[in-house]
Amino acid sequence: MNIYNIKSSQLAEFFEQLIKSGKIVIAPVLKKSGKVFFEAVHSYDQVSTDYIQTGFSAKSVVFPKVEELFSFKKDDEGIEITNNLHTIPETVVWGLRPCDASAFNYLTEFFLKENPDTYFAVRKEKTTLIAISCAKADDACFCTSVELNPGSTSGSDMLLTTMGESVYVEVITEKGKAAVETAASLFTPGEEKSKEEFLAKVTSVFSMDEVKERIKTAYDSAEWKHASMGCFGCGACAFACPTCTCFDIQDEGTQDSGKRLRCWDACGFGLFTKHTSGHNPRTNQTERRRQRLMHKFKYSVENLGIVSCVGCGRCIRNCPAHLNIFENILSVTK
Amino acid sequence: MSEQFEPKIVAFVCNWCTYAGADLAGTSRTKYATNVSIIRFPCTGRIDFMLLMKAFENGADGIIVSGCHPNDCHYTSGNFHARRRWIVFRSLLDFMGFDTDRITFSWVSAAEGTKWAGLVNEVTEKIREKGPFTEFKKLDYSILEKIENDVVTE
Amino acid sequence: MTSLQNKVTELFENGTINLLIGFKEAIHKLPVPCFIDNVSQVEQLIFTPSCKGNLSVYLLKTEVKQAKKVGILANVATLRAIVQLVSENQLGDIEKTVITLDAKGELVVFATMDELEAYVQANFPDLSEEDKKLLDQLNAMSRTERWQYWTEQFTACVKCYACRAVCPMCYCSSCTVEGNQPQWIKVSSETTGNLEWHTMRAMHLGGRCINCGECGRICPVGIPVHMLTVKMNQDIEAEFGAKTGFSVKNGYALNSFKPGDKEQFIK
Amino acid sequence: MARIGVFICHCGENISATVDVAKVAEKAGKLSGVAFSVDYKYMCSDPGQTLIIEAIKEHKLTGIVVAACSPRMHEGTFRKAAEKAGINPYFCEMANIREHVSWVHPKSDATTQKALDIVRTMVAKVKKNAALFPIKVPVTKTALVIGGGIAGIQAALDIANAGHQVIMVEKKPSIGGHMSQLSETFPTLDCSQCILTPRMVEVAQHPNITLHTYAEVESVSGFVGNFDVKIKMKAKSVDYKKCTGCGACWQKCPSKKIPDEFNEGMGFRTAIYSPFPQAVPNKPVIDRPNCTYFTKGGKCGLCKKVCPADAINYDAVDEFIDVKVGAIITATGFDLKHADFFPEYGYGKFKDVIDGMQFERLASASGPTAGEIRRPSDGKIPEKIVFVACAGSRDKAKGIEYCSKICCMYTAKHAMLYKHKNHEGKAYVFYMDIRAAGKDYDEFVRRAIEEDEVQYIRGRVSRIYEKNGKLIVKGVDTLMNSEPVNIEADMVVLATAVVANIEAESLAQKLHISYNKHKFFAEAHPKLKPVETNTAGIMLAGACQSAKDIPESVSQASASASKVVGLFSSNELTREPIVAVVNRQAPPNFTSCTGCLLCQEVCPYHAIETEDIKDRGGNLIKRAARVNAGLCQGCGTCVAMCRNKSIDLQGFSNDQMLSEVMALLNS
Repeated sequence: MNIYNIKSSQLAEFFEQLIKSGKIVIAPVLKKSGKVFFEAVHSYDQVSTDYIQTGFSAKSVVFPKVEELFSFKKDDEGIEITNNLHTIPETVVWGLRPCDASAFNYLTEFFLKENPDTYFAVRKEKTTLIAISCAKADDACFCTSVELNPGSTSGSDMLLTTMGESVYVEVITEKGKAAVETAASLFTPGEEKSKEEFLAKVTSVFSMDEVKERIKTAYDSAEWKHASMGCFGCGACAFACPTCTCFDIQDEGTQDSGKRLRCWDACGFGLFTKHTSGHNPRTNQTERRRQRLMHKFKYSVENLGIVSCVGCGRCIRNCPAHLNIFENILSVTK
Repeated sequence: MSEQFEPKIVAFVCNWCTYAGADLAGTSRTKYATNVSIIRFPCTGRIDFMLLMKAFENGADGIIVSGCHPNDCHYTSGNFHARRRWIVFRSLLDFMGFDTDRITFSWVSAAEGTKWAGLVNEVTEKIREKGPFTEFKKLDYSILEKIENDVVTE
Repeated sequence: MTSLQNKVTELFENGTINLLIGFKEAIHKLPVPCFIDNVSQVEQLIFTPSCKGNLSVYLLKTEVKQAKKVGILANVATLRAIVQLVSENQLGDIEKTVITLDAKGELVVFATMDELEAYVQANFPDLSEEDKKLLDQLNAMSRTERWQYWTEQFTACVKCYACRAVCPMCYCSSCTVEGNQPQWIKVSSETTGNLEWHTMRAMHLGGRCINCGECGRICPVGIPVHMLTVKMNQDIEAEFGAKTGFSVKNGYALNSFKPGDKEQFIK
Repeated sequence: MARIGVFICHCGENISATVDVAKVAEKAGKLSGVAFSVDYKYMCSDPGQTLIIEAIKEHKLTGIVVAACSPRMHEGTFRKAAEKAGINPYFCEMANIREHVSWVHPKSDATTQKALDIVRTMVAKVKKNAALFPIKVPVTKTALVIGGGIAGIQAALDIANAGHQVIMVEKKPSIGGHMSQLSETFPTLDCSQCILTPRMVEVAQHPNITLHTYAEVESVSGFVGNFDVKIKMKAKSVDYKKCTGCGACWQKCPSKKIPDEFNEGMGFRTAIYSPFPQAVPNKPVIDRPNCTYFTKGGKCGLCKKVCPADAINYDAVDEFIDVKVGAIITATGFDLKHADFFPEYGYGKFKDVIDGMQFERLASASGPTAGEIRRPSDGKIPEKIVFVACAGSRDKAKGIEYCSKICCMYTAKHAMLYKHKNHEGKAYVFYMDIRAAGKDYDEFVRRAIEEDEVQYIRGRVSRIYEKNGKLIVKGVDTLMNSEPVNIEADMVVLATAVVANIEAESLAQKLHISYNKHKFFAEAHPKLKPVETNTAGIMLAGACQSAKDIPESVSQASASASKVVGLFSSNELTREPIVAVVNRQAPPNFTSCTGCLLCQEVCPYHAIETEDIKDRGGNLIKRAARVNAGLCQGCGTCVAMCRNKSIDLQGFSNDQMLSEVMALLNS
């Protein structure tokens, strides 16, 4: 890891240099609705600096809500099949939180470990993650419970921590180095030091080790019902989640032309598990919500060795019923 | 001379009045524009507003919806129900900023072959003046363009 | 124990209810729906002005219907939803005990639907100031501005269907948006399909929506979807004189007609 | 995989003159799913049809599109051809490239392109077509006739004579209706009862007619061919099986001062009574609210004592019987506006201001005055009578803007009858217009004016008041510069408005038939279906539809009867399968229908019923809508308003319509 410092007042310039480098820069933007979302920007003026967490995660950079896998066209001469892989641009994600950045570790494992997904691979390869550590947190944040913290470097290419007039820059990867080089003159090498006093305080609500152990037997807990009766069955949590990876393959078009798409899906939807026969193995929201939570804390550990919840709190903030994932985890592992 | 824009117009009509009216225009050899093609329904009451949306999505520049005059419905009240539906649908579309001038509602009876021919010409002319309905079509740009235009990651 | 908790305890003890749908405080301090099936859990119950959710949605859940005798905490929007649901034959299979807080903060338990209806009619809510303001803004825009506004909104839509999920009137067991024979609306989330989805939802709710505004309030990307049905309801009331969630026998404006219905656009 | 055949017709040169049919056939042949495509001079000719049939067989076609004229012209022809070739006829669709293309557009590429667009559209549709089968509905060959007036009698006799069973329900103790009250009938002046009574007797004695008098229709369910009707048999208090109609009871009955309905209140009857001497059945009923036995708690009982047949049964109660019928004829007739409707004419205040029906009774040989026209107040023979036509009719202010139609004629008849009986008397008629458009009608009115010297005054009567024992009738004569006219009359006869039967609305609701704002029943089509209602299997006869005179009522009754006989001519009704259907799915959903039933209100035919879906234990799982294919006419209004597409219309399904739209626009 390399440490640098940059003046807070020069962040804007660094940002403009990133844009000038020809990459698509995606950063938090305050929308009319009062919520902050990642969006492609053209100038640092558009970037929001005052947000605890963006409404949705940055996963769509590597796993867009709709990914065109290929398109086809039939005419008198035959069928032509094309894809858009070559058009995927170099992208910088600016200002994602350490929790989001660490989610990329899980995404990478999920998409590339077995049967690597080309689309994800290309997008991931072309993406640089410049994270900003959290100076503020809210009641929904629980990164410390899932063994992360507001200053984790895991998953980021570069992590920025504002320390008064100066910004403490941790460069973790080669991509991070390349980012520094787009505006090398702004950075001065620095020494490794504690970020603690500049980070938000997030109290841990459970011990990950205990949860990992106890959730093994939680499948039949009666608490699932209480934890999930309020679930309306929408996809707000899954779509906002930085690690939810469920998708649905859809063909659109006519017999003469069309495209195959990979679209976000959510295990909370009743149709998610519905069979053609009409049979649905998960008949109610209790089973569906259990699946989602067990997946985060048990199945992904078994399959990929990673707890796939990063404690970003989006599912809590976005839930129409205000259901709370860590409250639910606590109750089913009691 | 630049080529004249030829709009694509779909007419959703009921079997008993307007379809028969269009048949009458044919039997009377009344000439009119080729831009309008008819889709036959048993009754205006059967016409789902979603079909209008799908027609625009698939490239229609204009739409005609036509059936029996009030009180003439073969099924007595299908057109009355349709009328209410169009009143609210049209207002909703307008509220969403949709160009409702691209939909023409009309009552054409089985005896009004001339009215039908006139309606087709009038609507064709109106839509021709308005030009292609790009407003709706351009929403459906390809994913490629989407990335370049506004890489929205929300 | 609060008066609410006492009342609910009484209802459990005298066998009026087997299940109560209410609110409790979640660990992060916000009100979260709770489902109480015995007296021991009554102490969690809260019912404050911050309890904005429309719990009537849960009355349609299979697990709730199985309880047969169901109590529910209801704000005025929830009461309207119950009236509308009864008029659409959706609550016939449960005995419901509806509890509300009146303007003075007093507990009201409705013994009959007639009582409930009368209460709703006497306390019929007006649009919120916020919604009125937004409606005025939208109405004041030019058509193209409105088009710009809504297409931007619908581009942001991710089709999480939270708007549908929280809607008490969206109770269809299968929704047309997910139908695939034929497929009316694309599964993928893109502007045209999203616009069609929201247009369709509005058309299906106009004249039935009870203006609770939940769909707009909870949209994770902040689309004020509820404005579509607010506008439609306004039109329908003006044109056809029908109010939603007002009376069980109110009727539905779009399955009825008057031969003299007025319009200016049919040639 | 669909194998569609496309057949392009030249229609001689009707199509081929402006459409490049060969090109359309060639391009159509390349459409996906099209296995065969050809153009031919006359598709509808025998060789043309043979070509289609052979092609279906040879190319194993699963569906065909015939691009020719309007489907309204030849759809049936080509569907039959398809059927002959062994495929379901509903796999045939027509592309209308004649009326909608070749005849209305000049020869051009655009015209050919439009023809191709339409062909492509219909190919897309036919690919989504499903095999449909005519709906067979069994027919119960029994008709219910509601109302035993002349219309009901005629309809019942016609149906019964055709060999079918008829059940007649009459709410009064006797059939006969208003016609039995009339004196003479226009324009022939033959005695009403003389021509009616034999028909009444025929009804009573007809082996195919079951007569229920003093009975009402309680409820009706079911549909054409299969109605279930509950009939309420009001307690007569007389056992008709025992009663011989001897009359001992009514002769001895002590309650003798009950105003007699049959004589329009101008005479009296007893509490146990048969309404008139020629009544059918000529057996009495007890009018319980007026009977001492019932009002005074068992005192009296005289009739029971005198009855030689022991037929009186005070303990009788209303009974209900259920019958199954295949068709229903409503012949419930009309009422006349009465009393308080005309305060300005003094009706109800002055005894000698009477209505037309009362005059009929005065003029009738069987009436209270034995046919002598004597005024009610003092029994004197009036010297001057004023007849007021349009009393209430054609009067917006009175809420009756329609013409009662029969008044012009009966007023002329009344004036004439009076003159024939009192040659010295003077008759005046105030009228608005004389509407005498029937056969021999105008001649009849002219006769009254010219031969019988009835004085016709065109104008309205503004007021009638009493002065020195005379009724002063104040009016104007609009043909004499609106000069005021004052007539000192001895009697005034008001031709009051014909209105719907007071119970018309509730009956219409039981039958699910429509009615207009005046509660007259609505015909299915004002010109082409004047005797049918919107509900298949229910017909109209007589004045329940609108004011009618006797010949019109009888004609309509016979017309209705012929419709019923037509319906009964086969054991099964065959209906086009273009009907709506509520989907059915595998458990646990059973159907996507949510049971909101908002569709019920939309259906003009009340064809949407509820179905309780139950588990094996009989527990209700779900209540959903179900379309009664017997009633559905296939308009599809329910389909468009069903939010989650649980109802679909066969032949015009969502899949078909959407495919058409997509295909039309995606060339």
